[in-house]
Amino acid sequence: MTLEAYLLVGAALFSLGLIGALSHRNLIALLIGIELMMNAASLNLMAFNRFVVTDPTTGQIFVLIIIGLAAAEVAIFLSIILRIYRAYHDIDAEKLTKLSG
Amino acid sequence: MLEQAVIYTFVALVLIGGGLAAFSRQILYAIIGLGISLLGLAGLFLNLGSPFVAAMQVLIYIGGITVAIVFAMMLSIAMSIRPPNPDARKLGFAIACAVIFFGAVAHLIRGAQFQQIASPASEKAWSVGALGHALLTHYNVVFEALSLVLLLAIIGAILIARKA
Amino acid sequence: MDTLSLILLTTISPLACFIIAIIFLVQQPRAAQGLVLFGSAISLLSAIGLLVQGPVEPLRFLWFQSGAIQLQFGFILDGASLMFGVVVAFITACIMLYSVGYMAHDPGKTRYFALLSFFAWSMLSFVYAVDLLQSFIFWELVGLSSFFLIGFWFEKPEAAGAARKAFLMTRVGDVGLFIGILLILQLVSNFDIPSLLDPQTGLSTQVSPGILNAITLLIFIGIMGKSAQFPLHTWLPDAMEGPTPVSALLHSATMVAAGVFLMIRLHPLFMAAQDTALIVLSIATFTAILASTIAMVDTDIKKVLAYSSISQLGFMLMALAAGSLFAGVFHLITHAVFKALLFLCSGIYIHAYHTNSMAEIGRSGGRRLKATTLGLIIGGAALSGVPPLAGFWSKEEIFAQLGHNGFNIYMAGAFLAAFLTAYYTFRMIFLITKPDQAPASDHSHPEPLNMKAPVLILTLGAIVLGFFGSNIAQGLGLIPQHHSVILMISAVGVVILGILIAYFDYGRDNAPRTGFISKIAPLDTLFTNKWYIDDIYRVTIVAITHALSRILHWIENHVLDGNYDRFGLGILRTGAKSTRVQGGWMQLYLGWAIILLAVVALYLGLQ
Amino acid sequence: MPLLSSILLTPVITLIILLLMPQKAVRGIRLICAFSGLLTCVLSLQLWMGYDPTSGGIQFEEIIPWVSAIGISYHLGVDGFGVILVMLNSIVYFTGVLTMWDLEDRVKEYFAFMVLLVIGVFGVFMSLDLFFFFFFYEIAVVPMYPLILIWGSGNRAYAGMKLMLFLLAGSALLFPGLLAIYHHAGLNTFDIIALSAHTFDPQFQIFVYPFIYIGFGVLAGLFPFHGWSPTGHVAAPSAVSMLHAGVLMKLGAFGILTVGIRLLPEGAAYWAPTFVVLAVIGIIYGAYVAMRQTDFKFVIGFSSVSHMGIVLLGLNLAVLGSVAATDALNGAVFQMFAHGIMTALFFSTAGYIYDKSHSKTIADFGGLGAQMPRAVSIFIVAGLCGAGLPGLASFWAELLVFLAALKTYPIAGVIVILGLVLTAVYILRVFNQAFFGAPNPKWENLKAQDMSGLHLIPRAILIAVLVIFGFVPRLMLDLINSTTVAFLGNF
Amino acid sequence: MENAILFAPELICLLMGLVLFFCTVLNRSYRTTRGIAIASGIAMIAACLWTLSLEGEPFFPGIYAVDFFSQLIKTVLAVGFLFVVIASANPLTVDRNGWLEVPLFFIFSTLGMMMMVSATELLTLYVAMELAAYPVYIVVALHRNADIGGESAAKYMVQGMAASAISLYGMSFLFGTYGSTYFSAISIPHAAAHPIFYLGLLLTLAGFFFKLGAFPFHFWAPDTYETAPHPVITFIATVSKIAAIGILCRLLSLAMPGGWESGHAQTALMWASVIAMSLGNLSALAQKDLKRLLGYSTVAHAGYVLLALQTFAEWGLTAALFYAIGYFAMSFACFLVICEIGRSEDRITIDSVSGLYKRAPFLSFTLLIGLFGLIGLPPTVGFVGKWFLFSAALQRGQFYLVLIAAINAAVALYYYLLIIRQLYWVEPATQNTIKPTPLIAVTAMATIILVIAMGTLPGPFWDMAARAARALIS
Repeated sequence: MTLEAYLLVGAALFSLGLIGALSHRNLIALLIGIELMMNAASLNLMAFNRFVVTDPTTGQIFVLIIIGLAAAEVAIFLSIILRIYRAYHDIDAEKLTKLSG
Repeated sequence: MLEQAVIYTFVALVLIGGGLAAFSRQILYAIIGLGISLLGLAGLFLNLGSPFVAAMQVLIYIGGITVAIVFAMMLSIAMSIRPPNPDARKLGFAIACAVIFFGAVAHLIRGAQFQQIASPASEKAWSVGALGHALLTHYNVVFEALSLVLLLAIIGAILIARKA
Repeated sequence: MDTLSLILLTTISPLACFIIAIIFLVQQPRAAQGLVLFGSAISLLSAIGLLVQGPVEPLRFLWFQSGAIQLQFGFILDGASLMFGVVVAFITACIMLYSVGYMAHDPGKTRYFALLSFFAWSMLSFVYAVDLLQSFIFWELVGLSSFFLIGFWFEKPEAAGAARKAFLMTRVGDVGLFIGILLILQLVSNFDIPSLLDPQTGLSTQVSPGILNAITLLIFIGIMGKSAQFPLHTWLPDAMEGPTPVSALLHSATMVAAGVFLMIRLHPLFMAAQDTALIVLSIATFTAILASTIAMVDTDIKKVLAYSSISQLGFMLMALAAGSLFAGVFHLITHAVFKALLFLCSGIYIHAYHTNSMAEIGRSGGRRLKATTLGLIIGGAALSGVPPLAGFWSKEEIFAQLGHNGFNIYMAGAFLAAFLTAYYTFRMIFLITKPDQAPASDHSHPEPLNMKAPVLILTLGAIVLGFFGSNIAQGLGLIPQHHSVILMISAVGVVILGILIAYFDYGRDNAPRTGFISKIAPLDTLFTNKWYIDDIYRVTIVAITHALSRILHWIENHVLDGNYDRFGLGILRTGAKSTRVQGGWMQLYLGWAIILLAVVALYLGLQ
Repeated sequence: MPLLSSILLTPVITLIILLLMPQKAVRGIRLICAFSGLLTCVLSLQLWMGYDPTSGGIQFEEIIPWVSAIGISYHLGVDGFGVILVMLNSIVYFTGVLTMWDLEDRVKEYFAFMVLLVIGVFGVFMSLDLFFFFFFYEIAVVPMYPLILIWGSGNRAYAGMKLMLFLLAGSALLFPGLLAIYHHAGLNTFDIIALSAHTFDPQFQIFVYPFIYIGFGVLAGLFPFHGWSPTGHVAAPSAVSMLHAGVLMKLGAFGILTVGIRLLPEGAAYWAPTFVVLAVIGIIYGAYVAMRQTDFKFVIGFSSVSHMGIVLLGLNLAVLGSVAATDALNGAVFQMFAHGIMTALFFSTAGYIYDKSHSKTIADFGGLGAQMPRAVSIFIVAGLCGAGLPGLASFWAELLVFLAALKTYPIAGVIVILGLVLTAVYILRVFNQAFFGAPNPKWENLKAQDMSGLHLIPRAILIAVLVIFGFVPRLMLDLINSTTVAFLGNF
Repeated sequence: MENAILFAPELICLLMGLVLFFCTVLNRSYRTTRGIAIASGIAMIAACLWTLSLEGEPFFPGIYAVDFFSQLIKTVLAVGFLFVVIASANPLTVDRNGWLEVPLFFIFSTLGMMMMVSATELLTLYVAMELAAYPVYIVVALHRNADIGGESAAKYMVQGMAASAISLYGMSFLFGTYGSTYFSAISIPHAAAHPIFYLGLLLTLAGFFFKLGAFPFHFWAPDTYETAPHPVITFIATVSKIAAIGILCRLLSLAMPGGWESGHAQTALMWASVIAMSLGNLSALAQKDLKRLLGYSTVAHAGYVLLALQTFAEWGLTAALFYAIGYFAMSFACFLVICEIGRSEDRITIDSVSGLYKRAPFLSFTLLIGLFGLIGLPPTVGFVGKWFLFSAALQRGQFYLVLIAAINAAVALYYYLLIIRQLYWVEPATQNTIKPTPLIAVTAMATIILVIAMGTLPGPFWDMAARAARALIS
C-alpha cells in the first residue's frame, strides 16, 4: 500500500471520528470520536515514518507519546463524566447547554 | 498477495470499526467499534514496521483505555442504556462536515508530492533499543513531561471522582 | 487743554461713571445718580471745549493687525462730529437731569443711570470714531444700551418683548451694515473714514459703481435698522415701553439719529453711488409719509411721537440722499432738540396722570401744567415747521434741496409728509389742551423743577436754534442752499393747512374729535393697523424662522440623534444575537471550525 | 525647571497630593486645587510674556527620548496658538475650581478627575509628538465619564455614555490616521516638527485627512457628529461643562490644526470646500436648534455647536491659501480662546442658577432678573458675547472669520453673517423667557441666594478677560498673527 | 551543570511542585500550602531573572531553546503564578477537598507553559501543551458544585481534546512534509508539498488558537469563564494567555526571515483577527455576567494581538509581546477584584459590583484601572499597547484593518463603561465592606503600578520586548 493510501485511510478515520464527535449526545461517544481522530493522526505519523523519514524513531515516539497522553486524557475525562453522572445521573451533552447564557 | 490481503483486512477493520464507533447509537457498540478500529490500526502499525508501537497500541489503547471506557460506561449505565433519540439534523450536519473535510484533505493528499525515501531505514533503526535510546536521550524532556502528565492525571482523576 | 485729553474726557468720563456705578454703587442710588450727572457734565463741557477749538486733524492709534488688515482707532474731529457730539452730550445732560425727577422712586435707579452713562459713552465714541469698524463697534454698543433701556422695566413682558424686537430688528440691519463694512475692508483693506472718503484716492475711485452701490446699499440697510426706516421701522414705536426719558434720549434725539449720522459720515460715498441715493430717497420719502399716516390715528402720545420721529428721520435721510449734507445735519440737530423737548413734555404728562392716552391727558387737565404745555406747543410748532421755529428752517432747507435737484415727485411726497406732520402734531396739541370735557379736579402735582428746567432749556433751544443755520453750515464748511420764495410760501401753506384741518377736526369747540381720515374707511383701517407691517412679519419671517427651527429640531432629535441611538441599539442587539448564535450546542462550533479549516485548506490546495 | 514641564507638572503633582490626602480634608483639597490653578495661571502668564512673538515659531521646546526604538519622544513646545490655549486652560481651570467651591459630595475624587482632565488638556496643547498628543488627548477625554456620571444631573448615565462613545469613535478614526502618517513618512519618528518637514504624497494626504479631520472634529462639535455635546453639557456639573465646552472642544480644533493642517496641507486644501459646507451648516443648524430648546444648558450646548462651527470654518478657510488665510486662522484661534472663556462663563452661571434652583428649564423661570440680578447679569454678558457683540472678545474672532469667508466664499460668508441674527434670536429668547417678564413667585427664595463674594470672583475674572480682549484684541492678535504667518508659510 | 542553570526556572518549578505534592500528601493546611506556593513563586521569579539573559539549549540540540524570549515569558509566567496564588487566598468556590491541590495544579500547569515557550520541536511542544492544559481541566472540574464543575470541565475538555486532535493531525502533515519535527527544519520553505504543508500548518495553529481563545476556537472561553472557580479562571485568563501568546509568537516567528511567510497565512490570520475582535466585542455587549463578559472581551483582545502577529514582522512580534505583558496586568487587576468580591459567590454579575466604591474603595479603584486598561485609555498600558499593536499593523499598510480594530475598541467601551457605572454610581445592595488582606492589597498595588508604569514609561518594556522578538527571529 502506498503512502497516499495510508494517508487516505487516516483521513477517513479522522472524518469518522469527526462524525462521532459531532453527532453524538453522549459524552462517552464524544470521547470515542475524539480518540478516533487522534488515532488518525497516529496513523499518519506512522505512515510518514515509514515512507518519508530517514530516522524512524521520531514518529514512533510521537505515537507512543500520543498513546500515553490519550490514556491520561481519558482518565481525567472519565472521572469528570463520573462527577457529572453523580450530579445529574445523566451524561447528555445537550443538557449542558444550560450553562451558556 | 497475502500480505496485501492482510493489509486490506486491517484497513477494513479500521474503517468498519470507525464507522461503528461513529454511527452507533449504542455506546457499547461504539466502544466495540473503537476497539476494532484500534486493533486494525495496530495491525497497520505492524505492517508499517513497528511491532513495538503496535504492541503498545494493543496494550494501552485497547487494553487500558477502551476497558476504562467500558468501566465508566458501566458506572453510569443507568442512564446510558436508554437509546438516545436519533437526531437526524445533527447527524446530517456532522456527516456534511466530515465529508467536506475529507474531500478537502483527500484532494490535498492526492495532490501532494512527498519526498519519499527509496527504501526503509535499516532494521537497527527500527529496533526497540533504538527507540528506547532516543526516548532517554533525544526525547528525555518529553518523556519526563509525559510521566508528569500521567501523575497529574492520576491525582486529578482521584480528586474529581472522589465523593464529596 | 489739548485736544487729546479733551476728547478722552468727553468719551471716557461716562464710561468711568458707568463702571464705578455698576460695580460699587448698586446700593447707593443717590451717589450713583450724582456721579453720573457729574460725569455727564464733564463730558458736555469737554465736548463744548472741542467745538470751541474747532475742527482738527483726526487722531489715530494702531489697534491691531491681522494679515493684511491694519485697524486703527481714533477720533475724527470735523464739523459734523463736533457739533453732533455737543448735541448728544447736551441732550444727554438735560435728560439725566430730568430723569432725577422722573425716576426718583424707581428701585433700579443705579442701573438706570449707569446705563444712561453707558449709552452716552458709546454714542459719543460712535460720533467721534475715525475708523469704520470702530464706528460699528460703538454702533452696536449703542444698540445694546438701547436694548437694556427699553427693557429697563424688564418685569413687564411688553417691555422685554419690545427690547427683544428692537435688538433683533436693528440686528438685521446691522448684518447688512456688517457685510457692507467687510466688503469695504476686503476691497481696500482699510477702514479709515477720511481716507475712504478722499475724493482722489478714496473708495469711490477704487471700485466700480456697481460695487459701490452694493456697499452703500448694505450700509443703508444698517441705517434702516437703526434709524427705523421702512421696512425695519416697527421696533421704534414698541420701544416706547421704556421710560420716557429714554425714549426722548435714545429713540428720538440721539440713538436713532446714529443711522442718519452714519450717512452723514459717509455722505460722499452715497453721493457717488447714484442708484443707492435714489433708493434711499424713495425709502425715506415713503417712510416719512407712512409714519405720518400712522401718527395721524394713534392715540398714545409716545407712539405718536415715535412715529413722528420715524417720519422726521425720513426727512433727514431725504435731505442727505438728495445731496445736501447741510440740510441733513441741520434737521438732525433741530430735531434732536425739539423732539427731546416733546418727549420730555409727554413724560411729565405721563408722570403726572399715569396714562399715555392723549385724550386722557387732556381730560385729566394736561394744560394746567403750564411750563409743560408751553414746551409742548413750542416743540409741536417746531416739529410742524411753523416759522420761525427751529423746525421751519431745517425743513425749508430740505425742501430747497429737493427742489434744487429737481426731485419733484419726492418733493411732493415731502410736502404731503409735512402736511401730515402739521396735522398730527396739532391733533396732539389740541387733544391735550382742548379736552372734550372739563377736567374733574386737579389732583396732579406740579412738575418738579429738575424736570421743568430741561423742558425750558430745550424750549429755548427749539425757538432759537433755527437761526444758527448758517453757523452750522459754516462749521461743516458748506453753503446753505438758496431758498426760493415760492417754495417757502407753499411750504408754510401746507403747514398751515395741516394746522387748520387739525383745528377743524379737534381744536374748535364742538369739533367732531375724529380725524378726517376716518371718513375714508379703508385707509383708516390701514393706518390704525400700522399698515399691517407687523402682521406681515409675523406670518412671514417670524413664521418661517419658527418653522425652520422646528424642522431642524425635529431632525436633530429624530434623524441625527435618533439614528445615532438606533445605531447604538442596533449594535447592542447584534451583540445579543451573536451570543445567541454562539450559545448552546457546542459541537456546532467545532463543526463549523472544521468546515472553515477544510475550506481554507481546499482553497490553498486549489491555488 | 523648564516652563512647559512646570505647567504640566503642576496639575500632575496636585493630582498626586490629592490622591494622598484623606477624604475628609475637603477644605485642604479645595485650597490645593485653587492654588494649583492659580499657579498654572501665573506660569501661563509667564509663558505668554516670555514668548517672543516676532518669530512666531515653536518656542520653549523640551525633548526627552521616550521610546527611542520607534521614535517616540517627550517633546513639548508651544507656538503662539499653544500659548493662548494654555492660558485659556489655566484660566478655566482656576475659575472652574472656584466655581465648584461649594461641592460637598466626594470632593476628593471630583477634583482628582478634574485635575486629570486638566493634565490631559495641557498636554495636548504642548505636545509636539504624535504619540503624546494622542496620549494626552485621550487622558483629557477619560475623566468626563465619571465626572458626568457621579456628579452630573439629569439623564447622566445616557449622556456620559453617549459622550464617551462619540469621542472614542472619533479616536477610532484618529488612531489609524495618526499611525498612517507615521508609517507613511517612514522617518521612524512621531515628532510633529520632524514630520511636518516631510512632504507627504498628495494622494495619501487626501486619503488620510478626512479621518484626522472628522476624528478630531467629533470633539470639536463638528456637524453632524455633534450629538454628544449638548447632551453631555447638560448632564455635566458646571465646572465640568466649563472645562468641557471651554477647553475640551478646543482640543479637537487644535488637533485639526496641529496634526491635520500642519502635516497634511494638501489633503486639507482638497477637502476644505466640503468641510466649509459642513461648518456653515453647523453654524446655522446649531443656532436654529438652539432656538427650540427648553433647557438652559441645551441652548448653550447647541450654541457651542454653532460657535465651534465658526472655528472650523476659519480653519478650513485658512487652508485654502487665499489672501484671507491669515485672517481666517487668526479668527479661528481667537474664537477658540474667546469661545472658551465665554462658554466657561455661560456654564458657570447656568450651573449656579441650577444649583440654587434645581431647575434648568427655561420656562420654569421668568423674571429671574429681579430675583438674582447678579447671576442674571453675568449670564447676559455671556449671552451677548455669544451673540457676537463688539466689545467682547468673540466679536473679533467672528469678524476675522467672516471676513475671510466673505472673501473666499461670498455666499457662505453672507449666510454665516446672517447667522448672527439667529444667534441673537435664541439668546434673546432665553433672556426674555427666563430673566425678563413677571417674576415667578416660586423663586422668591432665591433672592437671598444671589451670587456674592466668592462666587463672583471666577465670573468676574472671566468677564474681565472677555472685555479686555474685546477692546484690546492686539494683546492676542500680535501673538497669533506672527504664528499664523509662520504657520501658513509652510503651505 | 550549565544545562541545569539554563533549565533553572523549570527545575525549580518542578521541584517546588513535588514539594507541594508531598504537602498535599501530608495533608497540611491550605495556609501552609499556599505559603509554600508563594515561596515557590518567588523562587521561580528569582530563577527566571537569574537566567534572563542566558542563552542555550539545555537538552538535545533543537529540542529546547533558552533565549531572552523564552526567559522573558517565563518571568511573566512566574509572576503570574505568584499573583494567582496570592489572589486565591479564599478559593471558596473550589471543592473543599481540592483546595490543597489547587496550587499544585497551578504550578504544574505553569511548568507546562514554561516548557511550551522554550520548546522548539513539535513533540516537545505538544507534550508541554498538554502538561499545561490537563491541570487546568482538573481544577475547572473541582468546582464546589459538582454539576457546575463537571459540566464546565467537560465542555472545556471536549473542545480541548478535539483541538489537540486536530492539532496533532496537522502536525502529522508537517512531520510528513519535512520528515522532521524540529522547528528549524520546518521553517525552511518546501515548494513541492506546498498545499499539504498549509493544511498541516492550519490544523496545528487551530490547536493553539484554542489556547488563545481566538476565533474559531473561542467558544469554550465564555462558558468556562462564567462557571469556573474564580482563582482558576484568574489563572486561565492571565497566565495561560501569556503562554498562548508566547507560543503563537514562537510559531509565527518561524515564518519570518525568508521563511514560509506568505499572503495566505497572513490572510487567514487577518480574518481570524477581525472576526475574533468583532465577535468578541459584540457578544460582550450583551453580557450580564462579569466573568463571561471578560471572557468575550478576551476573545476580542486575542483579536487585537493577532492583528499585530499577522504582520509577520519584528515590530508586530514586539508589540504582541508588549501587549501580552500589559494584558496580563490589566486582566489580573480585574480578576483579582473578582476573586476578592466573589469569595463565596458562584456567579459574579455586573450587579455584584454595584456600588463597590462604597464597600471597597481600593478594590474598585483597582478594577477601574484594569478596565481603563482594557478599554485602552491612557495612562494605562492598554493605550500604549494598542498604539503599538495598531502601529505594527499599519506598518504593513493595513489601514482598514486598524480602522476596524479601532472601531471595535470604541464599541468595547460600552460594556466596560457599564461596569464602571455600576461600580461608582449604583447604590450597593449590601453594605458589608470588603477589606483585602495586606498581601492582596500590595499585589493590587503592584498590578496598578505595573499597568500605569507600562503606560507612562513604555520605553524599557518595549526594549525588552524588542530584544525578545529579535531573539526569536534570529
